[in-house]
Amino acid sequence: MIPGVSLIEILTVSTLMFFIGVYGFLTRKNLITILMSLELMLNGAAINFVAFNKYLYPGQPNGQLFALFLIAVAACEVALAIAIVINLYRKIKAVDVEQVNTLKH
Amino acid sequence: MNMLLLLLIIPALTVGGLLFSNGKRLPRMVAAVGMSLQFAAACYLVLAYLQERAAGNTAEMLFTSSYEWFKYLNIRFDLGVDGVSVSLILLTAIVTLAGVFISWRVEDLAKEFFVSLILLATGVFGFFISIDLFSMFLFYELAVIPMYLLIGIWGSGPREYAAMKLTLMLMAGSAFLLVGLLGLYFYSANAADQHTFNLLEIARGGIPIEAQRLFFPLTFVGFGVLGALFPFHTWSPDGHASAPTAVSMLHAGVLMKLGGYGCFRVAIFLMPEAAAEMSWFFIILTGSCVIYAATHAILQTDLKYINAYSSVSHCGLVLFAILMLNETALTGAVLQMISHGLMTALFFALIGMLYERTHTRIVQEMGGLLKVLPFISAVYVIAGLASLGLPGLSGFVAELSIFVGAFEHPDVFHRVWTILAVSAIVVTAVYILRVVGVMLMGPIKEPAYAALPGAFWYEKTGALLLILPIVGMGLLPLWLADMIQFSLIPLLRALGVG
Amino acid sequence: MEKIIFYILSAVILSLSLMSVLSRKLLRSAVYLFGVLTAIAGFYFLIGYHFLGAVQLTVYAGGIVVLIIFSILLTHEIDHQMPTPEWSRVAVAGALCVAGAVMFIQLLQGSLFSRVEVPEQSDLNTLGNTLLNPGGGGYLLPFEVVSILLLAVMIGAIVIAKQRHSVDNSSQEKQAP
Amino acid sequence: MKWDDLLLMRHELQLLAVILIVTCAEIYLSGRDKSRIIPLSLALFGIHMAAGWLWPAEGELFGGMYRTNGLIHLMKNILDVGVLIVLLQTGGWARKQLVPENRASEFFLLIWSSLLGMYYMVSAGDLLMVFLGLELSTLPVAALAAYEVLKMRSAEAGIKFILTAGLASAVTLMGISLLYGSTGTFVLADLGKQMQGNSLEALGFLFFFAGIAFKISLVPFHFWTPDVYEGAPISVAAYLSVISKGAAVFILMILLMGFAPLLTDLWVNVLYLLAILTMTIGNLFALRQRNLKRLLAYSAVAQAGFIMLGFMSSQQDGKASIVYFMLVYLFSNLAAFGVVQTIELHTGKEDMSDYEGLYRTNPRLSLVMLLALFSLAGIPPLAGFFGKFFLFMTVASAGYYLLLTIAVINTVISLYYYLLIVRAMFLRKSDNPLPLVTSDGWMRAGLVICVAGIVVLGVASGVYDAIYALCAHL
Repeated sequence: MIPGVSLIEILTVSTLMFFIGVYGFLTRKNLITILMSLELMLNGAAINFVAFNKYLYPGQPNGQLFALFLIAVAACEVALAIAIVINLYRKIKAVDVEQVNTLKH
Repeated sequence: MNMLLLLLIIPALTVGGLLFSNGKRLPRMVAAVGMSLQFAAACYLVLAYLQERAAGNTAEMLFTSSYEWFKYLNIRFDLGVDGVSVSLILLTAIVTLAGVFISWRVEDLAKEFFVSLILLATGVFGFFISIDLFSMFLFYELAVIPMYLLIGIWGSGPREYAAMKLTLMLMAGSAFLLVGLLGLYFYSANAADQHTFNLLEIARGGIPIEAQRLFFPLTFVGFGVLGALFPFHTWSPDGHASAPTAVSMLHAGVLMKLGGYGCFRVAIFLMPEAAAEMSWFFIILTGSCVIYAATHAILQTDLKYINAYSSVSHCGLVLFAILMLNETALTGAVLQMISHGLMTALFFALIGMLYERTHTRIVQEMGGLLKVLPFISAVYVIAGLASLGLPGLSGFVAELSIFVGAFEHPDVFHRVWTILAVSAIVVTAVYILRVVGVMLMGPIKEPAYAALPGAFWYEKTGALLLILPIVGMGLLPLWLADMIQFSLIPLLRALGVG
Repeated sequence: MEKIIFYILSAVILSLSLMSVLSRKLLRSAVYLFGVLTAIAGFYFLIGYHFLGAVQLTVYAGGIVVLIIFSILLTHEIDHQMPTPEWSRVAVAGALCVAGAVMFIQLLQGSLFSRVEVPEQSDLNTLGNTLLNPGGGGYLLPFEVVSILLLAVMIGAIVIAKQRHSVDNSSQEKQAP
Repeated sequence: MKWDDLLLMRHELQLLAVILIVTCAEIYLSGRDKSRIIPLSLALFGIHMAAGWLWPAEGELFGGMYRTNGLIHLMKNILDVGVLIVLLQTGGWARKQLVPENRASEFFLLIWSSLLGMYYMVSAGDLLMVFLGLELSTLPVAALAAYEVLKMRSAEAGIKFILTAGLASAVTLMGISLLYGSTGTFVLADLGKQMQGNSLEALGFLFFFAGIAFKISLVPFHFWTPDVYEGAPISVAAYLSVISKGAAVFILMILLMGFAPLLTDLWVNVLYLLAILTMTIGNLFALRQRNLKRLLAYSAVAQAGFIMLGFMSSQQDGKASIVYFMLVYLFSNLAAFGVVQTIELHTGKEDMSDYEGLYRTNPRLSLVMLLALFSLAGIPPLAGFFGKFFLFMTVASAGYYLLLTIAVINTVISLYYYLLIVRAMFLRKSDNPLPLVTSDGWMRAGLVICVAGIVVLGVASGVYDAIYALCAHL
């Protein structure tokens, strides 16, 4: 517990961060920036786990461990996504959504 | 083993045999043999049925047996027949066999043609022998879907459009039907307090009236689409006009009867109260159908369209009669189904034969055919006379019973509609006689017609198969009517008029 | 004191994430993201989860962001300027996110959170024991699953990224498991 | 840990063994013998699949992290059958395309690790395991979608898939964090007990559900489906449309029907709406498609809507209808994908117009396709009819007759576009039809299994009855 800081304040920060990430995901065109927006969303969720763990259920380190696993999974995701992006770049020399939209709707 | 299963096994074996018969001639032989056997089985069934009744068996359904299928949902395969289904099975066997003979000359993908045709027939047989809603529905859909390929591959004219329209409309009908059937299932309860699909058990347990009000229209319209219920009949003229001959025969002659049969076996029998309440609305629909289709038939110049509209009109009459909810009219309805089945199949067969020779179906382009094609023309005249209800032929008995039955209702509403429907008969006479006059009488229009070949043996066989029962029914209607009337007793009891 | 640090961290987190999402320069965006992740690590330290904070710093800030910057450098010129997104898109996304955030926060404020009063267990010992305990409340199985996940992703990344032109060439480059 | 405990985790351990053996084989086989990887992998996986049906057991491991019972066993076996068919259908492509590039074994390894993730997911006793299983089942597939590295649109499919997957997992995590905040536990069994049904839990579950809905491709979370299906290698699209969707449906079923009864009122309404949206929108979009892969993608979306109908009742019949439909759908859809794949592999054609007159040159393939499409449309006596019928029965048993009506209308719409393909194959004649395509033995085996499934599964009622009995306890 951080003296003087209530749970709801932390949750507000994490929620705002999550939705900033959503905004980025929706408006960005560059694949790498979309990926970065995803990271913001994931971190928002991670803060939630930690805050709940610390403030409400300190008996077990559950939330903390979940955040740890989350970080590992996020690393996997980014690594794979970047491999694909670089492969894509080798094909078309661009990483923007528009240029990556040859599949017709 | 139940005798009725034979009616499914023979077509199944025939289809199996067809799959292994290649070439142009072998498939038709296999199909003919198979369907002859089926015809024999149907005749035997009629005899066995009559014997059983003569021996004093008064059960609602004879030859019943029940096979467990999905045990947890209490879905069973229940078989059984009464007089109505027996006569319709015989009709189906006759028309199918005639259809095989009429399609003797199909050479493009002959194997596939006969497979689809017999699959269709299998669906119809299965429908008539089942007495539970699940297998009825299953066979109903099984009968509809081969139509798509039959019309689409071997049809003529705008065949793709007609096939798609027909299939989708019939499937939409069956979709509504499905809702109705599931509703019946979940409001039913048998002796062991389970939900059931069995017709007799549902009838015994009864369906609450609120549920009836909801599901009667769904079920009636669902079956009615196949029975050319106005305004859902529009698939019929296009479909019949584009279909190959044998398919038109089977479809108009047999498949459309599924609609009428389903309406009274399921919709009316299981939900009599709602039927009595709502019949007025459907009487208006079917009555208008009779008149509308008959007047449309006059306007047509294409033989197939004339006959298709005439079919719609006659099938409308069947539904009209069923909705009268009394014994005479119902008997008439069943007689009309059989009579129309034979007659319309015969018509389509003859139209097919004429088309093969003259390469036209427009009435005005033909003329004087009686002189060059005596057999075909003579049969055409007989079919026409049966169609307009000449005494001594099948149509007369059927239509007379319907109108007498309909007139039994004392109120103005029923009587007005009956008179309107009777007037359609006059219209029928107009178009039939006009066609006969223009097409068969008079001078020969085209010199080329003089050299047309007469009917081949297989065509004669097909036509005779259909014409003999027409004459037979006209001369001896009583045993058939008796058989039907006796089977209507449970239904009438449910309606409270027996 | 902690309160002030928390507010500073929050301000840093929020402003940098916003800038990271809005910036038109790709590389700057990544640097802002780095700032956000570091600030979050700071927050973990503040709350007393030192191990998690360290992991956040090394894996996230040190690993992932480096990977991202690496890929940016590989695929873009340094001063690459991204076009601004269209108005309609910004408006719709903005409205959606603001509405979502407001609803979310209101819901959170309205919820009654009841604290379970038990002694806190967050030292490294408990953490390690829980992580590798095969019995009740232990996280051994997830640990194994994550290791499989890492392996699978590694295979995937290598297969996609490795160059191949002909058979002979690739059999020498072969390095998958 | 005792021997019996190992038996409980049999599926996972077997699959790990298969993975290890193939990895070793990959190391020891030299360049020229690499093509032997394919028969080896298929044989090993076949054995694994067959062994999976033996000794169903029930129990928990790792302090409740891992649980299994008869139904979960069955789910894994269904997934196994599907993967086996997918792999059989991949055989020819792998030999032709992957072996020369020396990437065949990795393809198998990735599919298997994804399958392993699904095993863990359906066996999960804890939200962490659900999440990890979800990720493990998704991420390798992203690599698979981008597998045809030389094709632009494959890379495109890969990136689209991994970005949507990332979004889905972020949303899922947010949901899980809220559930944790409200209940203080990740253990599924406790979760159900701790829930109070407040709005926070509802929101958390909604977010969590959204993450899974991505995988099932429910509208409005379906937008990635057609692009990824079109761009990815066909067998991967088939895998996505059947296996990955199936696993997600199973876990949703376990969570909703097994653990979270308090949420019932909420999720029934949500699923009601989503089912309608998914069926209708999937079908309407499918009507416009002329590329068969895209058409099948939208058809898969629509089918997902039908699956949702089974969730209308959490009684035994609802569960049984879902599991049964998944099994039936697996055979039907894989048959359709198999035919499309065969033709694409040999001729490179995948448009509906290319299929005109196919029956005249390729009668067998056309018949398989006909059966598959009719089964998807729900025409008796094929298995698809029974699958749909039982789903409809579930809806009717819960009394949702309006939903039922919408659903049956949707079957008619779907029939229309399936018939368009039939029209192209059977009704049309083409001046230059596709030449006779001879599929390889693997593909043929795969298609034969599919056809057998389509024809037999429905009429043979024992299958459904067995599933129904297993659904008694979740």
